[in-house]
Amino acid sequence: MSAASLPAWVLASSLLPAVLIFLLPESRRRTRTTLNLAAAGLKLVLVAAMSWGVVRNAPHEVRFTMWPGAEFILRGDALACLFAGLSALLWLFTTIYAIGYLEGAPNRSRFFGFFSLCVASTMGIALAGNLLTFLLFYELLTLSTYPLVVHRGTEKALAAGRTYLRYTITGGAALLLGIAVLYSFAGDVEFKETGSLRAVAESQWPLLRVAFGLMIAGLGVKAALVPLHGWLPQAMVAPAPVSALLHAVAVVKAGAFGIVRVVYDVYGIEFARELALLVPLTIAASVTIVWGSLRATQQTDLKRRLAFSTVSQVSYIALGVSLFGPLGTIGGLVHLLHQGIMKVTLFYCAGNYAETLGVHDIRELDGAGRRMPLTSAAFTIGAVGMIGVPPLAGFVSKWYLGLGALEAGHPWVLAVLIASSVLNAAYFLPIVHRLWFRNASAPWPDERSFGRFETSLWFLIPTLATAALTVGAGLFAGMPFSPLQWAMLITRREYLP
Amino acid sequence: MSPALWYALVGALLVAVAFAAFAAHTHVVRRLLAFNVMGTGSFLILVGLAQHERGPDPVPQALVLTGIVVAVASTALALVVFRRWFAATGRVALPEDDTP
Amino acid sequence: MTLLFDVILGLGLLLAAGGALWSRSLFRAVVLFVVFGLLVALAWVRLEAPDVALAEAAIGAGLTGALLFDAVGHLRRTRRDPPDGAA
Amino acid sequence: MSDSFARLLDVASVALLVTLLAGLVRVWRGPRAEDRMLAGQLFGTTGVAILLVLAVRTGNAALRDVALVLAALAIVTVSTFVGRVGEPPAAREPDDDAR
Amino acid sequence: MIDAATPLIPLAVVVPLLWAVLTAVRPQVRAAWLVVPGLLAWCTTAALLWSHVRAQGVTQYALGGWAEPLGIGLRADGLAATLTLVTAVIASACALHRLLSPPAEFADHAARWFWPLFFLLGAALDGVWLAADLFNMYVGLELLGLSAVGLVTVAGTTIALAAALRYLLAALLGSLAYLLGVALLYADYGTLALASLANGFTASTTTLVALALITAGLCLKTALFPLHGWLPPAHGAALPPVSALLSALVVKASFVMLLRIWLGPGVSLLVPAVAQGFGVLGAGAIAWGGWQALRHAELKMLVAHSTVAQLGYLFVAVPLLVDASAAARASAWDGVMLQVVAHALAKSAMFLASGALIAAVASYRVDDLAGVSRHMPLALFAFGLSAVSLMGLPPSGGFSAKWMLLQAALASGQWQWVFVLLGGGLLTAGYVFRVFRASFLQGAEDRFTPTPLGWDVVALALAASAILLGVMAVAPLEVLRIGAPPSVGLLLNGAP
Repeated sequence: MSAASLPAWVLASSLLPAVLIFLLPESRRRTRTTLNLAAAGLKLVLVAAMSWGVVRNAPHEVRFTMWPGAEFILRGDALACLFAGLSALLWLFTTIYAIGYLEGAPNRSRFFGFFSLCVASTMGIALAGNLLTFLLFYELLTLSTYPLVVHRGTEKALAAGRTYLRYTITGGAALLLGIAVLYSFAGDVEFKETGSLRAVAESQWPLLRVAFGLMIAGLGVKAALVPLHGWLPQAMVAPAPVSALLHAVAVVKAGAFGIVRVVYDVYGIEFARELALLVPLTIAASVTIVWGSLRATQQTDLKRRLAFSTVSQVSYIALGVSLFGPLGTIGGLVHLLHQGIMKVTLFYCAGNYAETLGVHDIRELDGAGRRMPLTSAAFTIGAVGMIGVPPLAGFVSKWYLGLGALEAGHPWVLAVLIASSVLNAAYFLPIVHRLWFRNASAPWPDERSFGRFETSLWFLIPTLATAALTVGAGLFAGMPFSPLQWAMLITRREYLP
Repeated sequence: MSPALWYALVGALLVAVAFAAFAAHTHVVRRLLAFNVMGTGSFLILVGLAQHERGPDPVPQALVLTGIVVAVASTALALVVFRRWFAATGRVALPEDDTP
Repeated sequence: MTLLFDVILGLGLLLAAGGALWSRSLFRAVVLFVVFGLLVALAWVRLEAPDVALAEAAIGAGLTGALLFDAVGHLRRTRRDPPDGAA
Repeated sequence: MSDSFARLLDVASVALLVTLLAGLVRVWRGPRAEDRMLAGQLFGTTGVAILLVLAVRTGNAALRDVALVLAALAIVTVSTFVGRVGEPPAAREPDDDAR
Repeated sequence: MIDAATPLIPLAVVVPLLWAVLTAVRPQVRAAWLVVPGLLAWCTTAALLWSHVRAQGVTQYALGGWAEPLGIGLRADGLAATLTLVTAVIASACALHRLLSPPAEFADHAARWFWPLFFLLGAALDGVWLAADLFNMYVGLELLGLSAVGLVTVAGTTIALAAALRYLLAALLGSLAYLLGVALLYADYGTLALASLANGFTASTTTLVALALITAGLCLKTALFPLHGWLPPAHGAALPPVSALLSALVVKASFVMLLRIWLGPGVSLLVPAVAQGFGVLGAGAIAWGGWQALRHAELKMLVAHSTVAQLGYLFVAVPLLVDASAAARASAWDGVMLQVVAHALAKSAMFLASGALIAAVASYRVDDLAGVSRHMPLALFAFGLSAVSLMGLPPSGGFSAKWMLLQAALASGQWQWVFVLLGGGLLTAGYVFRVFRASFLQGAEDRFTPTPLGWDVVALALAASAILLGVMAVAPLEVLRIGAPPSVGLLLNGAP
């Protein structure tokens, strides 16, 4: 394989397994497991190799013409590696988790097939080198997640699937229209650090604003910007690994990542500010952060509370991006990673409680810390990290976001951050309190025994690994290749042409 | 008025009458009759108008020959289908048209 | 004189066609249709198209007429006792 | 061909055509299927006559072939009639204008 | 550019015609032995013709060496060559589906006529694509209608018979209107060859009446809303491979004729009002077909109504083909061409997949598909892939086509069509996800009838090619531009 075609191989490393898994008979459990894990491992290696090329300033690129005037471009630039690395890492863990989770369940071929397809779409979104390629994978993600949302085949799951589709397909149409409008006068828009639309004549600026609004609206659906977030809490009926990877990471991050791409690599941050596009985005993100947190405090179902927390937390990324200034950018980008790692930990834990104890409601969690100390410890780390307690990952993000707000001259954003942190504490700490400081008042609803360990090893290993990463990302933020350093690298390139 | 034009005019009238019949009848055989008359009418127009403009002309005649063959093939097929339909249901009109 | 012939023939065509299309009796309609075909053959002769006249006589009037007779006959024989009165 | 002969042929053709159309009355009124059928046959015969007259009048030999076909056609229709339509209902034709 | 050494053009018609005769006279031979070589020969001819046109440009052929006007002129431009190839491929897929079907399904005596009619249909289609004059088009169209009606009756059910009769009456009326129009045109211009008419029509009364008749007739045959009433029952009641052929190709024949006439000699009369009128009808088709598909209880009727809606896209493109700048017109041409091909592939795949699903659950109802996703993942996957193209989601031929039409609409400032195109996609998503929703419901396990695996594979192959067309559209579009009407504003090999 030639080095330049690396992005294609990264994509293929989940696309081919997807096809193979679809073709595997349901009963070939071992083959499927091996294939899944091997592909996940291979992808991690490939993404690492790609990142090395970025550091050496030699990004990889694959392109061909789909039809006259429309190119298909995959490119491994710094931003792509950030998202691809996150997805590849969490895919590995979530695959392990899912193998344990679906032990003995029906339709595993279908599940893992679409699961791999989802990751392939996420990789495509990360690596897309122009808007059209981005759109292509963005829609593919919608299609491949639908079967996962409705996987259980219950009426409730199907209703959630319908809501999901209504939001995402309409959002996709808005995005398509936005991109089409942009293409109609700017031609094939490639992603380029510092943007590529500056040359557009001033007479077209109103159209540029329309296109921006449409694209952000389309991306905002997946990024769960209020009021476009309605699908996310409902989609929590999906199996735990799906909620974990897709609705904490892949889908919502695809939206957020798209916003990052549009602002930085299509419009260019400076140009976007000149067009006065950023302040509305800042406001929308701030509203979402507060609203999501408020709603989260009202939920008693654990996964729904986490879902609203996601609504709130993902908007930190949009917030960081829309604050004009390098510090805000660093905060937003690093949060893309940190939030993913922390939230996936929390979802794993929620899955562990549900699968081991049958607990779905927060009020049933009393005393779970004694029954499942490792899981509960991981949950505590994730929760505290989310609140933003130093030295965990969440603190790093919030620190830079706050600095960025001051630098950009939006001190009111600080108030949003503080309010959100207080609310974070208000909905996470009671859970932590219940876990450790209350005694179980009733027997667990549906307890299963997994032998020597508190729960299945398939569950425990990913949970602990991501919890460890949460700590590590904060503690070692100064080390080379840490998320923070990578975000700084990207920021340097976005601001210094 | 040349004979050719006269026959074209007759053809036009035939088409009009037949189209009215096609729309008015629901009986499949009657509609086929109407279709055939309509076809003949258009053939007359085709040849009549052309020869009115340019005198005897083999091209439209060749076209009409083809048209006659096509028309009889269509009629034959329609009758075959109709008879199977009639045998199966005892109806002579199509269900949607079969208003009481 | 030939003009007279053309006029009479044209009117005859319309008459026969009208009868074939609007006759209450289906059988009568088919007979009139055959007659119509025959008159059209004459019209083709007047239009200096003997080949078409030949085809019209053989196919338009002859074959189509026979097919229609066949179908109508079939209908009549079956109509003697219509299946569950659906006809 | 002399002028008077041509004129004679023209008159003959018109006369034949008129006879032919007069037969329409019988077809229309019936009352029995056979009456209609036979009137139709008369048409065939008259048609052949007209064609032959026209053949002479225009000197176009191809019209004789048409006449030949028309004569043959009569056989086809009669045999179909006899074979397929079968014996007619006793007195009058019913109106088969059922749906 | 007359290239007498190109017998490939007539062969594309003669080969299927030959097999129509062969299968008619030798019905006792086992179908596969006779049919498969025929399909191979047909596909080879079509592929050779396609590559010939790709290399040499527009190719003409005068049958029997007679020149116009008496001879039968055939002309292979990019559109004709591509559609000939697509016809051969889709027909082969449908034939394979049929060959793989269990024989007991076709006890009906009409089944004997399946293969002759099938090949006749193919010959008629190729005849229409390759016809160089209005009358050959008529003959092709008429044969097409007759063989299509015959094929519908092969299903043997009463519903199919009624649908076939209705289809036949509509087809006869349509082709008569067309013929009448052609007669009037001949009176005005003394020729029917499109090449000789290239100077364009004049706005005489006769011509206007003729164009109106031709358009009405062809719209009836293309089932353009509101003349679509005959289509859903016919396409819904026929056997799956027949429905696939009808929806994929047969309705396109009259559309291609419309395109050739209006964009060829008729383009000077295609004033904005007329073009916008076509667009409005197309929008009506999208809305009405989509709405009907949303509420129909039977799977095949759903798919058939989807055809009505998808045909609407072709007509929505008409205003963009004339009432716009040169670049927009070129984009619209690419879009409409790609939509024709992509819809053909996707819809045939969808009908074949639906056939497999229906056979598996032994019911026509969408609601009875519960649990089928576990039992028939491949068929459902094929259905899904074709649905992606129909919805116009990327990556697919349907998406690329929609994209190009969107670009044309935006470039010419015709925002109304932008919203029609997007709204149509949403409506399509609405009805195809009904099917997925039903199939993902948990259902009883043991009620499924096994179906041949080959059915799924054939459908999957067609659907996959509809998807691939979206990302590999360069070569097909290049060929489809060869010999495009000059009014569209394309240079022979130029970029837009």
